[in-house]
This record gives sequence, structure tokens and C-alpha cells, in this order.
Amino acid sequence: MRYLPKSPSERQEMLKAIGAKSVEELFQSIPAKFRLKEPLRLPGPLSEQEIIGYFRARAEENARGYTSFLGAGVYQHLSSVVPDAIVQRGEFLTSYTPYQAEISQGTLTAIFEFQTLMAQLTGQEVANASMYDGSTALTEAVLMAERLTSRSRVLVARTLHPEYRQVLQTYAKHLGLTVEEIGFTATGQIDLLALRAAGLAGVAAVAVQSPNFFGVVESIPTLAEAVRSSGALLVTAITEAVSLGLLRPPAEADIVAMEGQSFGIPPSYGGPFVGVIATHYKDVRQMPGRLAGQTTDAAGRRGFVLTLATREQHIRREKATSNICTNEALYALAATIHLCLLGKEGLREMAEQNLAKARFAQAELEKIPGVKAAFSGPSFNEFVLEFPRSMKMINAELLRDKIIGPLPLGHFYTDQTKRGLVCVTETMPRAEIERLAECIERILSKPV
Amino acid sequence: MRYLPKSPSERQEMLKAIGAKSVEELFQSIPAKFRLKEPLRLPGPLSEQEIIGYFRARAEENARGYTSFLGAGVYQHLSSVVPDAIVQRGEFLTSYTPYQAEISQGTLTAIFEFQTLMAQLTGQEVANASMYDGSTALTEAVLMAERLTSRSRVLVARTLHPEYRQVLQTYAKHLGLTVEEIGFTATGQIDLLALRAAGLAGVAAVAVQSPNFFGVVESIPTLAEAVRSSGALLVTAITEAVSLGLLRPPAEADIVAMEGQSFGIPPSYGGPFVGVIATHYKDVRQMPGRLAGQTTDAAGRRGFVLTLATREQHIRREKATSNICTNEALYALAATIHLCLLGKEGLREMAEQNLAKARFAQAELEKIPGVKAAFSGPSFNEFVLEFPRSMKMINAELLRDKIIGPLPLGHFYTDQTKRGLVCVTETMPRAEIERLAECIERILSKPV
Amino acid sequence: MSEKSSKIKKVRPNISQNEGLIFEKSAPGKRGFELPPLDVPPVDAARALGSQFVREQIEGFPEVSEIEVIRHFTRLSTWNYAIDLGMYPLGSCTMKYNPRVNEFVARLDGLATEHPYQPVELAQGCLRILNDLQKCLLEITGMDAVTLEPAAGAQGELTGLLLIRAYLESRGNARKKVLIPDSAHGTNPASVIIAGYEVQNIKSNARGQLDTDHLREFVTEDVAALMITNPSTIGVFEERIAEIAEILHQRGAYLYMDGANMNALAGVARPGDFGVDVMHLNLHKTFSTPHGGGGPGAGPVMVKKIFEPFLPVPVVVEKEGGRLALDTNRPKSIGRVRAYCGNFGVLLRALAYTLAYGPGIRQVTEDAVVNANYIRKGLEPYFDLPYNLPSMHEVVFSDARQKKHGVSTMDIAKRLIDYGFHPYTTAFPLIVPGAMMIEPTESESREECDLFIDAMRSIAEEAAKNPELVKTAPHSTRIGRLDEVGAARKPILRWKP
Amino acid sequence: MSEKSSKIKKVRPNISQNEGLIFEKSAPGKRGFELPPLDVPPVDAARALGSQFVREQIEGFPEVSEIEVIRHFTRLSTWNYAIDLGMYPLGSCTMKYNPRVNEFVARLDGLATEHPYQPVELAQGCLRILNDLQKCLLEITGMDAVTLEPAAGAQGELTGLLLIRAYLESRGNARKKVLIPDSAHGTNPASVIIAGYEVQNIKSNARGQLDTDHLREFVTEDVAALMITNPSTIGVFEERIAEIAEILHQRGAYLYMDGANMNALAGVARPGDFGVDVMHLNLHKTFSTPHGGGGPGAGPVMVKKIFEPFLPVPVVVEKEGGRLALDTNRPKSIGRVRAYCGNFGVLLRALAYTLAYGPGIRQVTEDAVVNANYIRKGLEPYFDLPYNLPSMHEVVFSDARQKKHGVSTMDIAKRLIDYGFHPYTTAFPLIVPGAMMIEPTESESREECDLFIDAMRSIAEEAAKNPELVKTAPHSTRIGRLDEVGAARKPILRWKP
Ligand SMILES: Cc1ncc(COP(=O)(O)O)c(C=O)c1O
Ligand SMILES: Cc1ncc(COP(=O)(O)O)c(C=O)c1O
Repeated sequence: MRYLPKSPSERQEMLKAIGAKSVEELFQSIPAKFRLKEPLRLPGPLSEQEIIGYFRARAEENARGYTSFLGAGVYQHLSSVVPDAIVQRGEFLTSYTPYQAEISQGTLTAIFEFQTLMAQLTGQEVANASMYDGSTALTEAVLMAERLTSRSRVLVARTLHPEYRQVLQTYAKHLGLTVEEIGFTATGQIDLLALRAAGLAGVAAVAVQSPNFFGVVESIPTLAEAVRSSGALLVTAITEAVSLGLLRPPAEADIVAMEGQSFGIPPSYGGPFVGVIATHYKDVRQMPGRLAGQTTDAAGRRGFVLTLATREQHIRREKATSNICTNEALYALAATIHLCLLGKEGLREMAEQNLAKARFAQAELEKIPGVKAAFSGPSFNEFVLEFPRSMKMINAELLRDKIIGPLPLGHFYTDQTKRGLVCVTETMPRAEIERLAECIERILSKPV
Repeated sequence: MRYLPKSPSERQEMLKAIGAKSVEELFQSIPAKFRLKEPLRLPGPLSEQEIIGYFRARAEENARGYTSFLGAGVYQHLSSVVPDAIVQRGEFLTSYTPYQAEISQGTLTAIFEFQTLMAQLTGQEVANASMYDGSTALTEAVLMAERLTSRSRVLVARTLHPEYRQVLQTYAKHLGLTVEEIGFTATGQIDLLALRAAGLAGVAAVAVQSPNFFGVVESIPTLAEAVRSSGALLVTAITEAVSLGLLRPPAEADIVAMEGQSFGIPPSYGGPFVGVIATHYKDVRQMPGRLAGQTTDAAGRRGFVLTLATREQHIRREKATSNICTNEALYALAATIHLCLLGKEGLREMAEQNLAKARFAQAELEKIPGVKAAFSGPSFNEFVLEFPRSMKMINAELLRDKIIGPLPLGHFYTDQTKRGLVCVTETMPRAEIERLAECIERILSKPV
Repeated sequence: MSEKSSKIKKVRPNISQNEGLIFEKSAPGKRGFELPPLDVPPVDAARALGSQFVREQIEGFPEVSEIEVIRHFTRLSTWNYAIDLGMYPLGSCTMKYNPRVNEFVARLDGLATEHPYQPVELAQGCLRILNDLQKCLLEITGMDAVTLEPAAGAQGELTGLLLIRAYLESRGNARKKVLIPDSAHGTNPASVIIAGYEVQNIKSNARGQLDTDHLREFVTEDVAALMITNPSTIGVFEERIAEIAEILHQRGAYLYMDGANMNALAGVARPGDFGVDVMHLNLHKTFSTPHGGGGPGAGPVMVKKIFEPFLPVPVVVEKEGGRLALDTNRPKSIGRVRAYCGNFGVLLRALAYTLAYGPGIRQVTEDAVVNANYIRKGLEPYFDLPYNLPSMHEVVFSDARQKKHGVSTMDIAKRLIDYGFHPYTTAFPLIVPGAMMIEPTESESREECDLFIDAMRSIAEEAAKNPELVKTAPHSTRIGRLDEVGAARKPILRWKP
Repeated sequence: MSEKSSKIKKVRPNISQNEGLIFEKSAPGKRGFELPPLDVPPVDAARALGSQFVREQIEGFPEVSEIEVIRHFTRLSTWNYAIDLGMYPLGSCTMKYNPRVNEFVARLDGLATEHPYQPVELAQGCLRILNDLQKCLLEITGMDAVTLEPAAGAQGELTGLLLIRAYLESRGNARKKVLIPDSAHGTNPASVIIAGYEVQNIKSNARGQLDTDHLREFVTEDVAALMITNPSTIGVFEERIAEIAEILHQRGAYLYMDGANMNALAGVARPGDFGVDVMHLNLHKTFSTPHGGGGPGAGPVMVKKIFEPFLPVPVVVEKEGGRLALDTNRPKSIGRVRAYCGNFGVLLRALAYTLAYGPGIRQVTEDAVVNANYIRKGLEPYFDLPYNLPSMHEVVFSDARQKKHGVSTMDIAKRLIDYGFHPYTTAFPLIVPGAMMIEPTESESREECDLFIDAMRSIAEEAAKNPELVKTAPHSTRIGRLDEVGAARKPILRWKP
């Protein structure tokens, strides 16, 4: 009971002040038959030491000591110890949504900076803070497009993260949206002919991802060009935000839905991360999620407040732009600190290292007989390889070398069982890349 | 250069403002021949990631994965993650000695609390904050006794930590103090007969430790009784501060010199720790080290200031009570937080667990044929065992079992090569105690 | 500050550092982070990708050093109020102590570092954490099955509604409406819409409770569910909860419970026992995970057996030998509600919290309820209590008496800031005009509760004697009330050079 | 606050939480920590030890919960100024940025956890850290051998003096005196006494430098050493340093350098090259380890070859194959100056700092010197500069001009607080009456330096126009100037129930 600041006699005194004979009395409004007679059967209570022991034991059951070439929306990137030191300050960690601006200027100022950074990075005019993650950001971006266009068809590239597409399906299903998928070409990019063939009439949004799930960079200007005249909106998802250090931002997109995990947020088995939506200034009133805006107090001092709350559920209820309330503020803050440290040059350098390492890895792996690139389009830090044997078999072997190999694409694209998605970031030492190549070569050279 | 907040052009502009043509000009006062022409040959610069890599590699070269039964002044104790989270707040971590009271009330209040806790624990009237460590605290306590008595003989128990005695020697040598050592009896306690035989005439201080280096509890009241009438002062060192949760405090001692490492401070290969001196209120003006005192501002509000600075070097220079300036304030704070969490009951419970575990271990080990207790006096969480073979040999074998065995006493007491000091704290799982016993039994059962 | 009455015991003025925006500190060439040298040949991006794919430098992006970043955010942080600084009595938000050990374990190597797509054989530790948490939540709620996927309460609501919808659809009729009491949180109706239902608002009765007769009228064949918050947002247990469930069940509709107020029930009563079919929990409220200035959270959904086949993927399943796996092959599933395995880092903290108390979680609930009632007792003589029913973990007053002097709940809230407290929740629930919704949680000592009561009493007095003082508060913060209307009229949403 | 002039740009008033002493929050039965259950049979202490050895409960010891501890110390912390909040221009203290990664690595498992008595084969990592740091410090100082044992600067001084003494003794005569300039830090004379020497103070000349003719007179056969600080405590390099060394050496005496001001020299000049025989460094100044409100520190001592045999034990030695060991068997050693292996955790941080810069450490020195000179330039028109020699890393003004209005250096220092700065060092060095000793370090941006200059100029104006305002400062802190005399007269040094 170390978290509870009451002594037994204080409890008694407080009950007395209340005028209750026992604490039971305070629960009289719960019908007696529903009041538990027995203590719950829960493990614990555990001391702090035992809690740490429990989680350390769990950590040992995971993949410590393995080298991983997984990406697919969750990336290993360098980050400083500074952001984590700062987000652990109680003033940030243990504060609520900054509704009371006078005593929340720390959070509000940081949110405003986050919005600015996200807008700068994405080449968009405004960005929110924040969405749950990339997948729900993409989904909400599509719903936003629906509101803006009052249309109900949605065209989605099959090169968009399969789980993002699944989330979109879950939401879209009951809102009367029809989601159609558009295939890809040998470059690994969205098939523009197929897109045209599908027709853009009645389309609210065309949703793509760049770099896409295969690691291939899409041509956003071309897509924007193709979409623009139809009245549909181009929604671009970004799962690898570090790419924006080097790649042309999707400035021509109408809405950008980004996952910010790459900005110093640990993989943490898939969350919490931080989603962002960025768009045109004119469309901001249809944007979901929190927004901090600049204003002044009566003395003319600059300050920040949550603004445009009339979009939100706590004001508009069933007419809100979204049901989102709690978001991922602390990770927006962490990403902000991370990006301030990295700065203009640091982010570019990081992106360049990703490109260089991935190219090196691709070249090393393509030297292996029978291994070849699956797609010909330009890629950033991920690429798909085609192997002469099943990914599943190769990966099982790699585990013995303490390597978590390429993501088997067959898991998501049933016809691609011999293909694997390789991710190589700046954190991957050259020696490990070479070891991967050696191990795969060895595995493939064994007779079947 | 990530720590430096200047851009190249800002440097130039500042030089211009100064009126210097180049930065070289600012170093003109250093004779040219002493100005370095070449860059220093230093490793680096390293990125943050590389620094972490360097230290992780060093950590791997140490004793990770070993179970250790070492104590001897440095103890493994449980502590919460809370103190460390708090001492890492910049407001505590990156502030200086609280000379400017108006903007240092945080540190000053905590120091005042530390002094209070130390006085409560040691049964003394006042305590300082802080000395470098236990060994220099003991030494300064003896020098303080010299000042109080104007005498120059010092009697030191051989059961006092050998390194503490060495430090005392280093300091005493040039101050005209003569240090005489007093042996111990079969109980492992100071030999009272030898003490009497040495004679107390002209003695400034009798210095003992309790629990002493053999883990045996000394009888402070008896010693005080024996010393009092002679005009000498009884100085008591404490290396295992957790013992004060259970053991009678050395209230009868004139000066207590304590090492506070046991209060949640990591072993950290021997430092930084935190030393404390506690004594009578009347003698406080001869006490070395920082003291915070309570006072008020003009509006009558309670506040704290560093006080009795006339004892200190920055005021009194060569007439100061000590040369100490920088001390171990941050660890005094950590210990304060740790003790506040533990509280009255927690500290006692921790001490009781130490006693229980050590007794269990001693019983288990004494079951091994040929292994027996070396001393008969009462002990807390350390005890000396006598083995049928050399400690050195046994320990070498134990290392194969990933156990760091008892401290070989022969290292400090040349006639005790078959004796080892075993430390068992609340952190030692029963299973590991049993494993130690099994391993020793196995080792000893092998033919020589 | 002349208006600073000596009644303010909890705070004093002190200096506070100013700080501009980080962009205003930028200068070309400053660096706050350096990368290890590249150990492979560099690549020319324009050549490798085609120059049309490569961006120019990022206009306005900051260039600052590490110490400037540390100072910037340290200074900013000092402008925030926080649980670590004092009581945060935001009703409905359950701002309780966030144990530090939870932060420690969430950052362990081998947990924070794990990738959601690593082979399940190498993720048994993560899965065990999820599985153990699931068992705890089921025991606490008395429900049958659970999904940990939803990222927050609102997403939990949506997920829960989709589960009801999927089940109803599987029986042939998804129905059309979801009933929502007027006391409900805004996320409830907003979630209903995304689930493809219409919202049917229903009025609370004069006691602030759901009127069962009224309810009976509304529960038609079109109604899929009722979303109820219990204890309700006025902090009162719905006495007729079993009857309500029965009414719904008789007509083939289901009872959804918003579990935001579970801090009043854990260890004392279980929704599964009193008729709830589907519910969510807010782990960032009841289970102590830090709110972080607005998130992250987690909104697990617990259901009765019949809804289990419809749970979103992935589902943690136990294989023989205790091995755990993630099942995505569930044909009846509503699908995926977010990528990967939920907010794992939040879930992990919630488990750490639960383990710290074990069955002792009941004491948490008791203390929370004692605190709320203690404050209620202390403030009843001074503020209007619109619904005089037994309070559980929170108490809702109204500003009715102070309104007479022109002082609103928002004014009192702002004045509380001068007294060193974070305000309570204002303007919610909607059924209480001028609501003052106070939830102290179990984390407040009697001392802090007493200071709060004192402060509120003193403000009540000020409202009568010196209403201007209250209406212009706060007076002691580094910034005064901000022009929100101006902010919304022509929104400035980013810094520009 | 009516006296708050709009010239104050760096801070504003804000609320700050009050907080009593932790003892005042105690209540029987509250717990802030719980132990895992005991897994061996319990032992009755009185039976096991004898009841005479067992204590009663500790009167007045606190009983509080975890959240109360968190809040208590969080609130306390907000009453402190710190480097992380802003410039801390304490002359001689080198309050520079304390890199966060150093805190991270100091806490690594396998470093923070190691016991000083574990076998050296299992401590190679710790020893390598010590050895690598030693090499760096020798390269930076140009000396021949080093001990990392001393716990702070003052202990370094003592150790250095004992080394000189031991060497002289080995040559037959320890001699009697150590010369100390009047500009020296108080620890210098205090250390001399413990080393068993007499202090001979020597006056600086009119330029604040050591007068070599004067020195020649003083250096007799009785003199063991001169302790000099270079750059001196007025921030000026002793131009005649080589001559000074020569004078000493000719008479068989040695030159001890207090290296507290090494932030002016690192990478630019090496004491070993300009005649220094023995010196210490303050790693908690020059090498960025955090001052923590008064410590810990580390005061390594570097020596010329002849002193090496006398170094305190243990000494880190390299064995063949690069294996490292701790040598304690050194017959000529001065002995042990503290238990175990020095303040390892501090030493480790200093190495992390050094590795971050490598040879780039010169840039640190340059920036530190540029900052000091920039501030000097900005303030010279407003304040008296008693010694008009080229400044290095710090500049020392005096309050001579302000004194005319009855305003002292301490008043100006206190007024700086209202302007959002920590004061400079007052009342030191003693050779400057009313000293204002300003050391910005390299960690300050131009922006922060400009704000400081503005603040000082504004205070100079206030001192002339409204001296009372300055003399009664600070006005904006949560507490005013405290009664120090009262505190010392009847000291209250602990809380009592
Ligand atoms: C009663 C109630 N329901 C639902 C929610 C929404 O939960 P979340 O913010 O986690 O989406 C809240 C939180 O504010 C709430 O108080
Ligand atoms: C010039 C000078 N010498 C010596 C010291 C003493 O160093 P320490 O405080 O580390 O003992 C100081 C520190 O204040 C100093 O400034």
C-alpha cells in the first residue's frame, strides 16, 4: 500500500468526519448482491523489487541478443538519452490534457512546436497533435476526405501497409464507404493504369504510402496530378518519417497521415507511437485531433491554447470530426525534443545514412546467387528481395544465427512467399549486414 | 560539438564585439612557447551512441552475472527507483552548493532533513552534510577529537576497517598524531584489556567500528564507560548504516563517523558514497563539513541557510576545521529520499531481513564439515568463517560457479589466510545462499 | 500582489524563467546530436533516387545545441502543473499517482526494444505480459473475454460498439440506434456515429439517474445498445443497473458500460456481475498510467462470452504447454482497430500497477471514495449539490450559489489555480449547469484534501464578497487568461520564420 | 510587484508550491517502500543479539507514502536554480552543462553495480575506464603520472602536497612552509595545514600577478612548494609562470598548481609544459560532472615523474597483455587517502565528457574564453575592473562604483536573482574588495550572455538611481534574504517533534 498516503487512523478520522460508521457504508448504493464478499483473485501485492523481477523475467523471454532486419512501419533509429530524461520530468509526464492553459503552457508550447515541425517536414500547412498511430491517422485522414468531399468511394494502394488497410476497412465498413484496392507494377509502385481504370468518379480519397510497404518511393506529384481534377483528395501515409530528412515531402498531397515512431520512439512491441495528420490550412476545421494555437492574454503576452475545439467530441459530441480524446501527447513531446536535437543537418545526415546502409545491404545481398530485387522503383531504407526458397524456411535457419531475417511478405501477400522485406537503418553495423549476407548465402547453398 | 551553443558565425560576431581579430588573440597572455601547436592526442570525438557503446563494452568486462558475498564497507541493498528519478531532476543535479539561499531552498531543506535523519539514526544530537565517505569521515572525526581535547594519542581498534585505518594514518602522520592499534579477542570485539593496558593518558580519541570489520557488534556503552573518565573521546565508525534500523545506536559515543552508502547508493566500484559526522550539539563548532540551519526571512517565513561557515575553509582558510569544500551533497539527497521511503518500519524490516538472512547463511555454511565461525560475538549481516583451506583457493573455485566468495581476510590480516568475511543482505535469495553452501561443500570435499 | 489573501496556504509567488520558441533559438551550424561515422560507402541521393525524389533543406527547421534543448524543455516544463506537484481533482479523469517503477520497467531492454513482427517464439515475454494483464482485467471486471488493442477509451468505445454490431449482424439485424444518457461523455456519441449507429439521447431523471420507465419506452427493436457510465458522471452508482440490463436484454439489446469510473468499483463490485455485456477501461485513468499531457492511453474492451468470436485481431491465445501466440485468423472478427498489438507500453504499466496492489486494489477504491465523500462533506455547506445522492469516487457540485454574484464554475476553477490547485472539471457533465466535478482519487492525503476544502471555502467567500477577484483569476500565474476566441477566429497553428 | 521593472526580460513571477518538512507529513503506519517477503526463517533480534544490542523504534523517523515523497522532493526541487534552467556564472566554479548521457552510462548495469573488492579479473572494465581517463588527463595536462583517488579538489590539494612532502622527505628534509598567494582559494591554505606545513601568504602585485622579485625573497630552504592557481582566481594567466617555476626549482622547492581554472587551458596549453610539478583538476568543474548541490566531485592529481613512487594506493597498473591491476604494494606511497578506488562514478562521467570532445576540447576552452571576454566587454563601461589584464575564462569586477551608492557586490548579486540569473561569485578572491567574479563557461549561448549583460547594466543603473531597490533584493523569490546571523547564533540544525 506504498502508493496510498493514508494511515489507518487517518482513514478512521476521515470516515468519522464524513459521518460514516464504516467504509462499507459508502458503498451502500451498490446493491448488496453485487458487492464482492471475497477479495479478488489477483496476483500480488508485489514489492517494487518483485515487480522489476517479473518484468526482467519477461524481457528475458523475448529477443534480446538478436539482430533484426524488421521494419514494416516500426523502425530502429538512434536517439539521444535527452528526450527520455525530459519526458520523465513529472511536469510533463504527470499532467493532463492542457485544458487549463494558464498552468499548462509547457505542454501547449511544445505541442505548438510539434505542429510546426510536422508541417515543415511534411510540406503541409498545418498538422495536428496527435492521432493514436499511423494506422488510425490514415483512417481518420480518409474519413476527413469523406467529410470534405461528401463522397464515399475510397481507392487504396495495395502497397499501403496491410495493417493500415485493415484498420481502414474496420472503420469504413459501417460508414458507408467502399474501399477498393489498386495494385502495383514491377517498380513496386501503385499501378497508375489500374488507378485510372478504377475511375475517380465519386472518389473521396486516393490513399497511398511513400515510401510504401515495399520500401519503394511513390511519385506524389504524379499521383496528385492524376487525382486533382477529379475532385478526389490524395491522402499520403508515411510510416518511415525519417525518410523526410531526405525525400521530397508530399507537399502535393491533400492530407498526410504519418506515423512518428521513427523520431526516437522505441518499438515497444508496437506502441505507444504517435500519429499525425497534416493538411491544407483551409481544411483545418475538418481535421480531427488536438490543435494548439497562438494567442495572447490581456497583457498582450504570447501564449498557447487548445483551439478549434468545436471540431472535437467534448463540444460537438455526435457531430464531432472524430471520437478521439486521449491521444499520444507525451510521444509528440518526445518526438519534438528528438527533432530539436537532430536539427536540420542531423536529420538529413540520419536519412542519408539510412539510404547508404540500405543500398550497401541490398548490393551485398544481391550478390548471393538466386537472390534478386523484387521491384525496380527507388527505395529508401527498405527493399523487397526475392529468394530462391521460401522466406519462412530461410528465416527459421537465420534464427539459429541469432538473426531475425526479412519480413516474409507472404504473410500479407499470399502470392509472395519467396519475398522478404529487408529494413536497414543507420543503427545496423556493417558487420551485421555482412553477416546476414553470409548466413543467407550459407543457408541457400545447402541442398534442399 | 553538440554541447556548445554557438554557431560559427556567432563566434565570429562575438570576437568582433570583443574587438579581437581571432580567437588566438585571446590567448596572447600565455607565452607563445607554451601554446600548443598541435591538437591533443585524445580519443574521440565520439557521438553519444559511441560513448554508450564504449561504456557498455566496459560493463561487459566486469562481473555481470556473478553472485557476490562481498560487503566490507560496501553493501548491496534494495532501493526504490524513486530516489534516482528525483536526483536526476536538473534542479537538484545541476545546482551548486547552496550559497545563495533564496534560490537554493530545495537543496537546503533536503540537507536539513538529511541532518535530522542522521542524528535520529545515530542517536546523536547533530549531524553534518556531508563528508567524502566513511573513511575520511572517520579520519576527520579523529582530527576533531584532537581539536576538542588538544591531545595527540589515538587508539584505534584493529577491528576498524583496514582501509579506514590507512586513511587515518595518511592524515595523522603529519599532524603529530600517534596512532596505536588495539587488538581483538575471540569474540571478534576490541580487546578491552589491551585498551586498558595501552593507557588512556593523553589520548584524544579511541576509535572503534560497530558492527566492526568482522561484522561483530561492539558494546558502545561499555567502551564509553571505559573511556569517559580519561577525557578521551569515543569515536565510532559505522560502515553498515542499515544496521541502525535494528541495532542500538552509538548514542554514548562522542563522535560518530558513518558511511551512508547502504542507504540506496550503488556500489559503483567504491564511490561516490556519502560520509557523515554526528556529535554533541556543544561540539558543533569543531565539526567539519557543511551544515544547514533553520532561520527566517524578514517576513518571518521559515527558511534554511548554510550556517556556522566560520568553521570552513572559505572563511577561515588555514584556521578552518577541515579543508573540505565540495562534498557528496547529491548522495546525501539520495539517501534522504531513500530513508523517507523506507520510513520507520521499512528500515527496521530491512535490517531484520539482513539479520535473518545472515543467520540463515551462517547456519548453512557451518553445516559444512571443517567450516566454523571465527568469532563468537554478536553479528549483523556479516560474519567471519574459518575454512579448512585457503580462502584464495576456495574463491578461485567459486568463480567457476559464478560466485564471488567471502572476502579473504588474509588480504588485510596476514595471519588470517583461511578466514573469509561473508556478507549476506536482504537482496540475497535463499537459493543463492544454498548454492554457495553447496559449492563450498563440493570444493572442500575434493581431495587436495 | 495585493489581491493575494493570506488564505492562500499552498503556494507563493516565485520567479519563473521565460523562454521563446525553439525556432527562435536556431542558428545555422549548431548541432544537438551527432551520428557515429558511416561505416559503408556514402551514396549520392540524387543519383540513387533521382533528383526529383530528393528534398531541399527543410526551411525553418531548428538548429540548436543539446544544452539549449535541455534548457528549453526544462523551462517549459516548469510552466506546467502536474500530479507530481499536487492534487489534480479533474472529475472523470482519475488523475492519480503514476508510480515511478512503472516508468522503469517500461524502459527495460528486452521490452521497450521489441518489434511487433518478431517471431512469437521470441516474443513470449511480451505476450505473457499481455496475457497476464488480460487475466487481471477479467477478474476485476468479472467479464469473459478481452481485447487490449484499443489505444484509448474512445477507441475502446468504438471497438465495443462494433462488437455488439457484429454480434447483432451475425444474428441477422445490426439494428439502428444506440441510447446515450445526457450525462455521458462526448466520446460516447462520437463513437456511436463511427460505429454506424444513430445516437438516441435519453434524459436522466431528477435524481440524475437513468429512468427505467423512460428507458423501457426507448428500447425498441431498433436499439442495439445502451451506453452507460457507472458510476455515472455525477459519481453515483446506478442503483437499478440490473433492471436496466434486463430491460435491454429482454428486447435483444445490450448494455455497454463506459468504465472510466472504475476507480469507484475495483475490488468492490464487478460489471460482469451486474449485467454489463461490453465495457472498456481507461488504463490511463483507473490503472495509473501517466497522462503525459494528453496521452498515451489504452482502452481495453471486456465482453461477455457471446461477443468473443468477434474480437478484433490479433488475439492472444494460449497454446499447449503454455506457449502464447497471436491469432489473426478469426473469420468473425470485426477486423483490426489499429496496427500491431495495442499500446503495449501502456498495457505493461497497467499490469505493474495491478501487481503492486493485487487484491489490495479494493483499498484503492475505498480511499478514493472516502476522499470524495470527505470533500463533499467539507464543501456541502458552501456549494450547491444538484443531485443529493450518495457519492462514490467523485462529487459534482454546481455554481448555482456563486452564479448569483456573477461568478461561474470556470471563474472558481481559475481562482483555484491561485490557491495552488489544478481546477476540477468544468462544464461536464452537461446535465449539471455550471458543473464543478471533483475527483480527488485515492492519491490525496488528508492534508491535501483539507487544503482543497479550505481553498474552495475561501473562494466561496470571495465569490460573495469580492466577485471581481474571482472573475479575473488567475492572478498569480506567469500568464493570464488567454484570448481563446481570438485564437479560434484566425488560428495560428504553427510558427513561421 | 511594483518594483519589477520592465527591464527584467528573463523571468516572470509564477506560482510555486509550498511544502513543509517531511517529518511534518508523517503518520504512523504509512509506508513508502515494501520489501519482498523474507524467504528464510525470521530471527528474533533480541534473542539473536542480546536485547542490549537492539534499539527501540526511532523517535521521529518519518512514515510517509511514495507519492508524498515524490511530491515533497519535486516541490523542493522547484525552489532551486540550476544549470538546466539558465546561466550560473559562479566564478571559479565552472558551472557548465552536465551532459545527460553521462548520467546514463554511470548507471549502467555492470558499472554502477560493481564492488571495489571483486577480483580484478572481474573488474577489467572498471579499471579500463580508470586507465583511459588517466591517459586523457595526462595528455591534457602534459604531466607524467596521475592518481584518481582524491574525492574533490581540496583532497587533491592535500594529496599533492603530501606527494611533495614525501618526495622531499625521501631526500632528507620535508621543509616547513608552503607559499600561497593572497588570491588563492580557501582550500589551499586549509590543505597545507593538514599536510603538516605552515602557510606563508604572499601578496599579489598591483597587477594581481605574482611578483617574482617578491617571490625570490620568500623562497628559502624552508619552503617546500608554492601553490598557485593558473589562470589565477582573477582569470588571468601568470605570464611569468616559467620564471616562477625556475625560482622554486633552483631552491629545491616545487610548483603546485590548483587546476580549478583548467577550463581556460585545456587544448591550448599544458601545465606540464610550463613548469608545474604537481597539480589537481576538479572534474566537477572542468570535466562537467554535475555539482549536485555541493558534490560529489573528484580531484585527480597529476605529477611529474619524480613524484610517481609516492602516489597514494591503489595505483592502476598495466600488466602484460594489457591486463590491468590495482597495485597496493608501493613502499614509498604516501598511503591511502580514501577507501577503495576514488569516486569512480564521477571519474566515469569525466571520461564520457572527454570522449565526447576528443581533441575538440580546445573549442570548449575557446568558447569559454570568448564568453568571458564578451561579458567583460559588455560590462566594462559599467563596473570597476580592478585588474585590467587580459581575461581568460572569467572576469572579476569590483563593486567600487556601486559602493558609492551604498550598493555592495552582494546586493547586486541578490538583484541578479530578480533578473533570472544565479549570482556570480561574491567576496572571492580576497584581493579584490567587493569582488564580482563572473565565469560564464562555454555552455552559454550569445543570447544568454546578452541577457546577462543587459541585466547587469540595468542593475548598475538601478544602483545609481534606486539603490534601495538593489539593497533589498531579491524581491521576486518565494523567500527573502534570510537571517544568517540569527541562524549562526543559536543554530537549529535538525527538526525536532
Ligand atoms: C467518462 C469518460 N468516458 C470516455 C472518455 C474517453 O476516454 P479517452 O480519453 O481515453 O479516449 C473519458 C475521458 O476523458 C471519460 O471521462
Ligand atoms: C580555485 C579553487 N581551488 C580549489 C577548490 C576546491 O575544490 P573542491 O571544492 O573540489 O574541494 C575550488 C572550488 O571551489 C576552487 O574554486
